[in-house]
Amino acid sequence: MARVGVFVCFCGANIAGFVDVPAVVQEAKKIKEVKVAIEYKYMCSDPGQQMIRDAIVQNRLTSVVVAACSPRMHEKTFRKALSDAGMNPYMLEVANIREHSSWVHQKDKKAATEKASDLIRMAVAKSIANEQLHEISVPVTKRALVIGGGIAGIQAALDIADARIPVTLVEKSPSIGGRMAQLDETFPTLDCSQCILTPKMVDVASHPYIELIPYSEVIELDGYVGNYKAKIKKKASYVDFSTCTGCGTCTQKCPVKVPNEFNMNIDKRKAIYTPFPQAVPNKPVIDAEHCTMLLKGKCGICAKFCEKGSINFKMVDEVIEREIGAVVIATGYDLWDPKPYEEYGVGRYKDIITSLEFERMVSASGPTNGVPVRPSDGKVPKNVVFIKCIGSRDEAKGIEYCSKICCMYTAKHAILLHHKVPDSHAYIFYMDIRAAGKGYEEFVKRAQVETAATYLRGRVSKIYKKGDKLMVRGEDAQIGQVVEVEADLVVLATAVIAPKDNPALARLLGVSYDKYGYISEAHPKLRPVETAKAGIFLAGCTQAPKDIPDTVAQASACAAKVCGLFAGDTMKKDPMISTINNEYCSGCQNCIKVCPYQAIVTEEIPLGYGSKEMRTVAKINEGVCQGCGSCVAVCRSMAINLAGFTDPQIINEIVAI
Amino acid sequence: MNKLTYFPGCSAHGTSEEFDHTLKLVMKSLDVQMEEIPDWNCCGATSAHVMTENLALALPMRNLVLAEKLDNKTMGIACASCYSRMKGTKKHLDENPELARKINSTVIDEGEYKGTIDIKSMLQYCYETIGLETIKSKVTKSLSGLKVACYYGCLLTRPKDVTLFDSPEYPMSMDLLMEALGAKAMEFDYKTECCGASFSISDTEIVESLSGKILEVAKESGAHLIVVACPLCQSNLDMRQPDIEKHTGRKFDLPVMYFTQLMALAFGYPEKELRLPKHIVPVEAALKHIGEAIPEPEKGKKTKKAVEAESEVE
Amino acid sequence: MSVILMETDKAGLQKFYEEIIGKYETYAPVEKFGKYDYKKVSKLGECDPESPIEMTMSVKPLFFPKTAKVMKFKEDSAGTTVSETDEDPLTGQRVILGVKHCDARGLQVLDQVYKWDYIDTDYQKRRKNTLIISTRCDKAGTQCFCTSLDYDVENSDAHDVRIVNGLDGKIYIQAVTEKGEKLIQSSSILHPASAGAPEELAKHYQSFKASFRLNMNYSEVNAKLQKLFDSPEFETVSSNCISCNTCAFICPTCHCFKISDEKIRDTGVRYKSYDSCNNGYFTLMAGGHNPRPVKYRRWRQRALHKFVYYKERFGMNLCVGCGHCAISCPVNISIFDVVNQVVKV
Amino acid sequence: MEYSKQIQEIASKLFAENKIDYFVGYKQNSFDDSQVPFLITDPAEIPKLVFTDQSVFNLANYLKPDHTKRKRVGLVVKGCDSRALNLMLTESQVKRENVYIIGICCEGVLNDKGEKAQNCVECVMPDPVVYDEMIGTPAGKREYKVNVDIRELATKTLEERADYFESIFENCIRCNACRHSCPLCYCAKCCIDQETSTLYHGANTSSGAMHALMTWSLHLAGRCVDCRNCEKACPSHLPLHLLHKQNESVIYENFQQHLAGMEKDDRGAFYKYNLSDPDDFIL
Amino acid sequence: METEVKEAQGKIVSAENPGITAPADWQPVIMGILCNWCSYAGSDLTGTSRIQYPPNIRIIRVPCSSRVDPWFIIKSLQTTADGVLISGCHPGDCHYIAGNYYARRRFLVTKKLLNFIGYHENRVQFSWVSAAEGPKFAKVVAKVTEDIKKLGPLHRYKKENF
Repeated sequence: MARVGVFVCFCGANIAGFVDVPAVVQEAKKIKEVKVAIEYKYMCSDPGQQMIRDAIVQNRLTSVVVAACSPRMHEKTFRKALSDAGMNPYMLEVANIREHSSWVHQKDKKAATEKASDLIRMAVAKSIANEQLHEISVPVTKRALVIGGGIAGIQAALDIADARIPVTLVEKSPSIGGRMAQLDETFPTLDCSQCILTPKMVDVASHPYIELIPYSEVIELDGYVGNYKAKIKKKASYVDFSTCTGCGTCTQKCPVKVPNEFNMNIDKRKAIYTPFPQAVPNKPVIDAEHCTMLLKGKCGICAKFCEKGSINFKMVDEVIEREIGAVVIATGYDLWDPKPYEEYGVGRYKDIITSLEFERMVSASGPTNGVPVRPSDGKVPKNVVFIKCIGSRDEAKGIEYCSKICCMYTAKHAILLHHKVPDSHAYIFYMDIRAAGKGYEEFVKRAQVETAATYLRGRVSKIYKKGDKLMVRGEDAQIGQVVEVEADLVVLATAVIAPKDNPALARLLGVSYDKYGYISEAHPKLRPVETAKAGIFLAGCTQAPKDIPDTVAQASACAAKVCGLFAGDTMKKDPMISTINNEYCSGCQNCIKVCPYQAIVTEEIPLGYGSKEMRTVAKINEGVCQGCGSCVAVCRSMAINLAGFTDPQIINEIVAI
Repeated sequence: MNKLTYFPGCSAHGTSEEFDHTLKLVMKSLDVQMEEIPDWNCCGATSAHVMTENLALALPMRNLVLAEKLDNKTMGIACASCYSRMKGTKKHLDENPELARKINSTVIDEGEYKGTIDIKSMLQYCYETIGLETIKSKVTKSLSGLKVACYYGCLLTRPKDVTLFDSPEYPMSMDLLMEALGAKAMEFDYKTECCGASFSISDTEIVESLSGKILEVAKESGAHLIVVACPLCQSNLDMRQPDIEKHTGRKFDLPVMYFTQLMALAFGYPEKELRLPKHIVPVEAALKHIGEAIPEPEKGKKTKKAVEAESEVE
Repeated sequence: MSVILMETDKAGLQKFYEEIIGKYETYAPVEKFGKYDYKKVSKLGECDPESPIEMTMSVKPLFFPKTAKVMKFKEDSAGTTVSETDEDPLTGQRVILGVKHCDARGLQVLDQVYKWDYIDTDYQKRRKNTLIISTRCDKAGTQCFCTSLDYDVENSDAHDVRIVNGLDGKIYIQAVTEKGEKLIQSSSILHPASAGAPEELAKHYQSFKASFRLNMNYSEVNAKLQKLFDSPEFETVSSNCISCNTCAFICPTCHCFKISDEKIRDTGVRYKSYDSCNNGYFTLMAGGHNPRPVKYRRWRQRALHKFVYYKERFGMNLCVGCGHCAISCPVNISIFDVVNQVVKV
Repeated sequence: MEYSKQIQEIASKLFAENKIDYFVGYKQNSFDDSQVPFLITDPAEIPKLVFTDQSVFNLANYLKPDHTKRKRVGLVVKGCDSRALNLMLTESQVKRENVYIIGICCEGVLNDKGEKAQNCVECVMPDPVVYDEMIGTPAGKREYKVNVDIRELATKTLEERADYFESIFENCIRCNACRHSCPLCYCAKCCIDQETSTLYHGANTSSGAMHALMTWSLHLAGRCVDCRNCEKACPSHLPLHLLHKQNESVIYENFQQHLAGMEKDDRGAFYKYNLSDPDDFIL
Repeated sequence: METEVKEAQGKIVSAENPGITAPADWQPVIMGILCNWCSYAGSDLTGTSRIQYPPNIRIIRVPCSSRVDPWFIIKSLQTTADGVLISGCHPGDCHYIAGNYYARRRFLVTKKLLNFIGYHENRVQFSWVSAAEGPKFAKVVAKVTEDIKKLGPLHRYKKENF
């Protein structure tokens, strides 16, 4: 037999001013289940809460209705009060008579009062159907999986590991380092990328809490926050890392030459190779697509010269499993292919290159030992034209968004060009200069003043060949005229785009991604490092174009999130989630189809009491369910109910008015 | 025997008569029967659509309605400008059936617009429908030795989603067509730049600067002559060439020919059929190059194959 | 039992009906959605007392409605207070026309259970204040087998008055009870039957009896069934039953019901509505145990209840052979076939 | 349409190869030319199997566990029946390997007046959409037309419609035959009979019937295949198809012309969505 | 189909069914079912910004519009309510990713079906109200209340007033 207590709040004059509270209390007293109805000036105040606690004890209440402000305001406060009085906090119902009555019907006290007591009657009726709920605690596996070994992944892994939480770092290429390893110097400080990155790479390799799995990919992830199970495919490297010393003999001896993707195919690498000298781990792998031994079964020179005999052509891909609690996605970015810019003769003229190619050229460790040259004839260029927004901010040919970093690195390139080729001159065609950031604007100024780069505001309409020069024809919007620059080399600042396999990854992780293929954050402002799927976070350019400082910051933020998640041995979770009565479940599995969180799975139960025959029914995964109730409404057999919003509760409300 | 509904456009009966004529010859030997639309009217050209939109739609629409009456699948259009107007209009009407019905009912008495006919420029028709193989097979007099710069103009391939033909910025169809005739198509960056179009009359200076540029780059490419597929381009590049030379002080003497003229030539029609006298810049000199041997490109740039070879064992 | 025999002709019968409809609150078969149901009528045109057997639902709802209020209740600080419903089971006297003999017999059978341990006053009131005029069918329907059961159709006293269309074109009206007697004597249209009437009736009954497709030896079936509780045959006969409950709901003698409350705000009503033993969870208990989880057990219950148990307890067969169930059954299962097949094996 | 022979052959083959435990077909009624569903476990019964334009009932109903206890079943289906079966497969009520489907290319069945049934006249898919063996020659998908009764009712005034439907709900005796005869009403315990709703809708009042039938039709919205088992089962002869056809037409014109059970693994219209679904009715 | 409301001797005449009348001062009851994250928050905002609206609506909180089972609507119309307003997040804003898209489908079919069996289309209305749209919520409630006043009290299938 339900025993309900009703506590009506004046909220100063906020409620009492427009609702006849005593009358409301009298009305409440008329309800059968109501054993006590009290009014007070401020229910949320300590004495107010004390009244509630006392009333609960004295009247042996089974549920409590507080008529006051919106539940979104003080529900938690009053739940606390209930549990302090030894009552299940979820036996509370709040009648919102302030936002929904006194404040919105200030001209009609009678109506406001009636409505208030109706709202209370509804709340009472609902509370009668309330069930005792208990916070769900989900155990967590304290290991994080970081996908991608670029600066974002490295930073996240290090920060998490420093908190003594084991990390598995998965990198698909043979070495970590990512795009940043390809860079020469970094804006706005012009400190050498390698110098600041490689120490971190070494830390990763040597960190006791980090398990580095290079040359591998995540192929499967099931489970839910705190309890994921990941399958990781280690691609066959044909080199036994445990014995290999990384002496490099094999690489020297290997006769097969392949375009070197690390150097943007400007020069060649071998078929057995380490991507770059400072690679971590510094062990070679065999590129199966080009190794003649693997292709034609001839050669095998590397194996002959390897003293350790670490080379094993029989090696195959292996799949390893890891149990993890959280995932950080840090897959970085790709560059847009400028082919559609046919009017520039992209693809026809060798001396039109992309920024990253230029970056490699000016890199001290690069293919041209730090000197930019013309691919066509190897001459050092004097006049270099940089064109920004190639693909960025271009609905017609590329994508709508701004790639964020091009303004800065182009300025950097102008400066670097000046350093490497003092008598050169840089022309920069731009739409806008977007240099928001610490020291950025100054940096651009530096490019304009110190290196006297010519900034031309306007688009380039045409590039055509004149002798061995490239004629760059564009508009200088500031003087409103067509200008032509005779260039030795043209550098295109191509757009930053999401890695092409992001969508596939997103699907297998069960997170959402936007139309460009970037992984979507849970909330653009308030939850920028989380995905909609609990326990999966994102760092760096996998979310959107970012520069290094932002990327590192976000990576550390991820680490903080992960540590927070792992703070206790179990995670606490709101119990207002779906529950299944499998006696009624007919196993049509439509709930599974509509669940946005894949929170519903199937299980086999006996057909009848003690029967050997089994039947399939749905089963809620408490860890994942967020309590939206979609499944409840589509469950025709009413086998599913949403704790806190069950059918009886809502129907009671409906008929109580 | 292919059948083709033919829309010549006003210039074909005037300034570009040689285009029209050679086109007919070529089509005959390619075994295509051209049916000219009876009682066709002006496409509206550049003037209509700066006046009122509906008029700019109504004029081509009437032609389309007439064209649909001669039941051929395709309509071929000689003039690039007419082509652009017609195809643009068709797209617009197909996207706005309501508007189509309105215009149709109010101003067009020739019948109902169905939107069934497929519109192609003559270049497109030769390249896509007839095909280079067929054309090669008809060549009796190869144009080898002749270096040409193929100039498409701004309308044949643009806007991309209207024309749906070739690349909007660096098309190759005409180049390939010329190669098929034996001529050598030079690398020519200005093949789709604007020639100044109808400023030809109103503001010749613009034409001179724009067309001048085109001629300059064409000369740069080493071509003997420029090949075009648009009457207006032809007249701008050809007719204005003397003035341009006067102002820039550079000598180009680059004849400007229609691709159909060269096709006719290659198909073995006598030169007099080409109506050469209509050209301002004399053509004969250029045509003399036919038969010359072309020296191989000096330092032979590596072909794709060579690059692959490198990645193999040395 | 008094027997007064009157006669008239077609036109006379119509007049007789009109007279009754004019005098009393009258119910008669009325067509709706192509199917007959006993409804209140104000003139003869609305109804068809001669309605064909195949289409009729039984007369049961007029005495045991498909749903009825049992009580009202109010809940407030004083607790729960229960009160009588305001609806009157029946206003004054009423007459029902065109009842079939089997339906009338059905009521007789129902009476037993309603005056057994608990007396259902509403039902009794409805019975007492109703006068039943039944029409003897001229020929049997495809599913009828009333003549082969434990009651004498010809001399049944389940109705007050019965009407027989004599083969000689005359229409005989026979009062079976005092109520009936009063009614037909008060009528001006009818005149006493001629001497030959009884023979006419007998003849008519003979032709009627001869028209039956289904006949069985009741006493034998009843005797055998008593020992056949465990017969596997029940499984086969019920194999294509879809447990749809139709048979029970339209049966003139099925009388199972369920109780349900409907409450708004603080007041509510308790209802009593039809239920059926074919229903899968009819016997589902609170603990989750269900003695009749599969349909053959439910069918066994139905068959034995109709043909054995009720007879044992009340001396009347619960099935009156009207065949409604077989007609309405979506898969045409006839209880006649069921019992006969079971006893055959 | 007379396929009795073929069906008998297939049935005996299946029993011979021990592919099935049950065979579900039709048998002739003893007293008239109508037919009834016929469940066989014993091959000796096979000669009784028939199939003509009198084979009306949707046999997919017998795949509910209560009838065939999840055993291996051989089943005869017409176009509409196969769509229902398709949905049962999608909603994993039947294991595909447990049912051997004999699909009939249906030429339409007769109603009790002996003319072609309305749903057959309007049928969109007379051929089986899922089958192991097909009998007859496929006629192909037909154009969807809004049901005549719906079109007619739409012309009535709101009040006329209201009165009409009230009379329907009044004449409902809530025997639930509609539900039990529907192959897609396979729930372990129907929501209508659960406490949550009986507490308010147990009685056989017109409002109770309205609640029951409305809920029922909404649960079948985007799933009903218009086999009209419910209508045939209804002892009050209520035009139950109206509710379903109404939903069907709304769903068809608003949700990418969705028709229930047409494709394999095609879920009911309420279990998927499209970003471009109509929004105009929302304030 | 819809006849305008007549003010016959101080009585409201139902536009839905002229047979039904009510006293001029009759006030409808409107059942409002709001999703917690957008519309309920929006209605709170209406309160905090003191925007006034008619007092006829009684609000029920559910986590998401996809939680709303059509038979809540039928139930309300059969028992206490003269009209129903259901409100959720704008398409794309659903706190639970896609709940409101499923809800939208159910709502359309339910609305049409109710109208088909004789309920006026204004009896049941839906709206998207975001947490920021306090003023919109007030407008919506005012509109719905106005519509339902026109229709007069709901009589069909009502559980009798005991």
